[in-house]
Amino acid sequence: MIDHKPKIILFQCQWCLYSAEDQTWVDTQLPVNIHLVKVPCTGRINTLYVLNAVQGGADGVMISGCLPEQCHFKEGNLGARRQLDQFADFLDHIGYERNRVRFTWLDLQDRGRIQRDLAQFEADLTKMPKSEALATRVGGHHD
Amino acid sequence: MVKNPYLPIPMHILRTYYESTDRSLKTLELSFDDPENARAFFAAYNPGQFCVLSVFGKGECALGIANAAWEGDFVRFTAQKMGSVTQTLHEMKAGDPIGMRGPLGNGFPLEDWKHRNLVIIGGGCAFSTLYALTKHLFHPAVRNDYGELKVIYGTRNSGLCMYKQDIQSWHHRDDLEMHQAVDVPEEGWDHHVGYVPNVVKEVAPSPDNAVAIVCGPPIMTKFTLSALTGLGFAPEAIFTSLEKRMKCGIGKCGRCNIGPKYICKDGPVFSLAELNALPNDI
Amino acid sequence: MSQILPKKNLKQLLSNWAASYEIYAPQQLEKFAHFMPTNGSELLYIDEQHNTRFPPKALFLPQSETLMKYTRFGAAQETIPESKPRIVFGIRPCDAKAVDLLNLMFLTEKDSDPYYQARRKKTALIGIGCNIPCPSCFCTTVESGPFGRQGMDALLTDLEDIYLVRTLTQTGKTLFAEYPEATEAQEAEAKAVQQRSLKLIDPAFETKGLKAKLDSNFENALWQKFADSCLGCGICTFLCPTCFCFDIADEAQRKERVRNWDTCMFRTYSLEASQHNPRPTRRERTRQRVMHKFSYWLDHVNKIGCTGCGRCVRYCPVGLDIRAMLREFNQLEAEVANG
Amino acid sequence: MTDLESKLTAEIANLLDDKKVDVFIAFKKAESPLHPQPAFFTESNQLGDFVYNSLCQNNLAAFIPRYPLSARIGMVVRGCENRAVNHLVVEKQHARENIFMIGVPCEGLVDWHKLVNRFGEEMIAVDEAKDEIMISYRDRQIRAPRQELLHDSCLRCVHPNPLSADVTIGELKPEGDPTLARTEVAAFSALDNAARHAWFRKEAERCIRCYACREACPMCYCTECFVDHGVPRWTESTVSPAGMRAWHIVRAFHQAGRCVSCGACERACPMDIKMTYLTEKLNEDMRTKYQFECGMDDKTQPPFAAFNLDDKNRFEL
Repeated sequence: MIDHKPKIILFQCQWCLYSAEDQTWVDTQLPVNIHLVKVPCTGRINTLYVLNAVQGGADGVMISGCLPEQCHFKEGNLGARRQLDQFADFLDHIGYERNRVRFTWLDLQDRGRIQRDLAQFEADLTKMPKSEALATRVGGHHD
Repeated sequence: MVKNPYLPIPMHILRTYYESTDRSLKTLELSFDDPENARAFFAAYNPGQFCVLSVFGKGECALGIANAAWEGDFVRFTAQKMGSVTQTLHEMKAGDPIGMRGPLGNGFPLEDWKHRNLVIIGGGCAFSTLYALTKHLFHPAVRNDYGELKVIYGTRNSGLCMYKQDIQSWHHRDDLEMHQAVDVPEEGWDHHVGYVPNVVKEVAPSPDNAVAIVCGPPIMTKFTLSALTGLGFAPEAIFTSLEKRMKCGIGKCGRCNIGPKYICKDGPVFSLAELNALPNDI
Repeated sequence: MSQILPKKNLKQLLSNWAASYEIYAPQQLEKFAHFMPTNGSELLYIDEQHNTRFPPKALFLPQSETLMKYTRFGAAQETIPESKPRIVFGIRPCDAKAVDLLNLMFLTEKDSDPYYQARRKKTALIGIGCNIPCPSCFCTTVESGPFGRQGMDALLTDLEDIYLVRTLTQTGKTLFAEYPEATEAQEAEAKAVQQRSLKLIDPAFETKGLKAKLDSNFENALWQKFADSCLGCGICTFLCPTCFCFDIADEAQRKERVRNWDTCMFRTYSLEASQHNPRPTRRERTRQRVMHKFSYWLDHVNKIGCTGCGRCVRYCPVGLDIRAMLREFNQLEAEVANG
Repeated sequence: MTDLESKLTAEIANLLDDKKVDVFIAFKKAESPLHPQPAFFTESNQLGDFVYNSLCQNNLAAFIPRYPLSARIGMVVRGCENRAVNHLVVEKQHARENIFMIGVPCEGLVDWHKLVNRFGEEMIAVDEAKDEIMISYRDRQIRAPRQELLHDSCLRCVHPNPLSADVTIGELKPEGDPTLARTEVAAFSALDNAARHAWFRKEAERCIRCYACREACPMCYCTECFVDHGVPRWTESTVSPAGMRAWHIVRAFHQAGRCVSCGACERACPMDIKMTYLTEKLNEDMRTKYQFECGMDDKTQPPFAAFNLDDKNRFEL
């Protein structure tokens, strides 16, 4: 159990939130323990970004993107899905638990889902111990 | 307790300004936080030397010193936007803290050049240490020790010319002969047109009792050296300043060598005779 | 002259020292020997007749070390290492000589390196000779030997149950003050061991005139031939006990300026910000490594920058052998300079 | 010279004499008995030094990206090297028609780490018989069963035979058992997270960042590696845990779907760091998730390059 709120890095595809309210919420009202990294497409998320988050002490990484056939760039999400999913499995292989990386693929009618998913993710992470595997830069300076 | 050669001298930026119209060259003038450091610096400084500027969080980069000691208690550098450090240097403003290590290297052998005529040949942004040299020679206490002074300075276009005001005024001085050149013809340009080696051939400075100092991009240096040799300059009378990737600046980190010579410690100023004795490793 | 240290007393000796010294000695890491801290209770790994895989230069010039910590406001705080006096126990003659060579590079009159100095000044080297040298060793070729004493405070000779200790400095004498003198028979036995070992090492190449051969063959096609097989990894230089090149970098996340070992075998070593690289291919890089050791070192300090430890020979993944390379240069005719 | 070596020499000499290849990449004798040296033969009269045995540790395909596409290259290939060549062709690092492969069914490579760790550094010669390795010292000789000295990757090798060599010399070996090959990675995966992490840390901590694993790998041909990248810098430059772990994680992950399990990375490592437990996991996932095995032909794109809408059902809805 962690005694403070888990640190979550949210990689968000800038096209995946269809409702302006959701996007505004993400842009302005995210809780302080959730760090937003906005990307032009999930396909832009290099595995090094995820690793950087994990090494920086993220308790969880959430990736939100578009569903198949809805990608702004046609197939960015397909590539991302294969790579990032495999990367999460790979991190699990060396000790960073698989359920610390979560995907939400959002649909047109998924209004408000990002908030619910983040809340659920946070609740799940709170039940887990603090992420120490791979968190090599914890205690270092973070802005 | 030994002095730590890796520890930068604390400095502040006095002022900055762009040198070129395309904003690729920026000059920074730095002042010393501690006057004691300034005294030590200028006691050791000789034109032609360089410093390692240190931007914490980005790293270090070596730059030639572009001012003469008599100009005041500041140090001037001109940086071309190239890597991450110089990029940051371009973003810095007056009042920003910065670190500096130096002066490093040998500088120009001014003692050996006494009572000789000097031909100073520069190209592009490598003119900075030559600017320092020329300024140094202007000092009344120094000028009479040397003979005639010719300066040849070429840039790709007039916008890339550095220290414009000063150089403009040099055309009107009677104690030096100023030749300026651009690579391609320009409207309103009333000086030389052409590449520096060709301008050197055109000006044809006399090799009698003369020393030529060449600083510029490698390709310009290469052809200018052969042009000077063609004019009858002996290899011992031609000097050039080299640069390579450097880290420590004190001959320890090992990367800036040409054969057995470290550019940072044994250079950056070499005579053509010295260079000819070194392997081709540039 | 010499003293006797019974092997069974070694643990006790080390733990006595441990009260006032930090001790480093070869211990088993995975399946090879590695210098690690000890207080006498750990099992040492010095009886096997070869060297640690990772060179002990790292105890003086760590692979990564913090030079200074800085703040946002441009102030820097130097981080000169502070430690108890140290003993490096069980260093082999080639490595001890290498430390002595590094002194020439770092403890210079002008711009002496304070980090290296802080470590070196506080460290005593207790060496152990090699009774059975490896076939890849060539210390005798480069002015060292299996029982070379350069750089050490004391040299041990392994004689079955005892070590014969030859103290070489005042520090060495103090450290072994309480041990009895060796008998003449023991001295003779040690001498025999040393001479037997010496005979096992054949000269690997001729060093006389080698520098001139290398200098005059800077553009020789042989360099390309060697570079063809070279992978361009850093094994030969990182495991070399005398290679000292480093890189200075800022670790912005920790707000520290650090230095890391660097190697002339990497492309980035001499790559300039303008993307110009004076040593663009493996040919120039291989040449730089060999020339530095066997020519430039001589120019700088009149010493060969190699102690014949053989690590670059043993661990090169493509079997590039510096001895063979140098022999090929030696065989070149003097007059085909710059061919 | 063994029987195989003389057959190979004759074959290579023919290729070079007939000018069918510009360069033939193989091994030659080096002074150290443990490391025959990659050699680049251009004339048949250079073949006197030619050697081919179980100590030829390198994956010669690593040298292919150094040549321009038009260079006609000849190579002696084992199963893994053949697959590496195939995959390099898929990644357009060379043209298949410009590579001439002489295939040799592989008996498995003798791991120099195992030899040195067990028999010390004083060996002056290492010879091999069918099932035995003979280690000679200055004063004596020792024999050891070959099986005990084979490299781990070779012990679990599934495809020892060259798949698409232009000529094959020697008798084909039986294919390896895929289930047996997977037991190791399965056993590792069965450990709990903490144990897996502890192992990973222990291995990565020894790293000296010499990048021999990268340089030895046929698939690591990038001009600029992510660790050398200056702006932005992706990893710490130091040998701190952050830097070393990032290197091992990302190096391995960049091999996802591209690794031919040759084990050249592990054999090149001077610090005995195990690395194949990382790449084997990825290979295993590629097999189970995408039915992909790297290098089985020179056409099929690896899974990360071959995504399509068929993946639809893989998205958690």
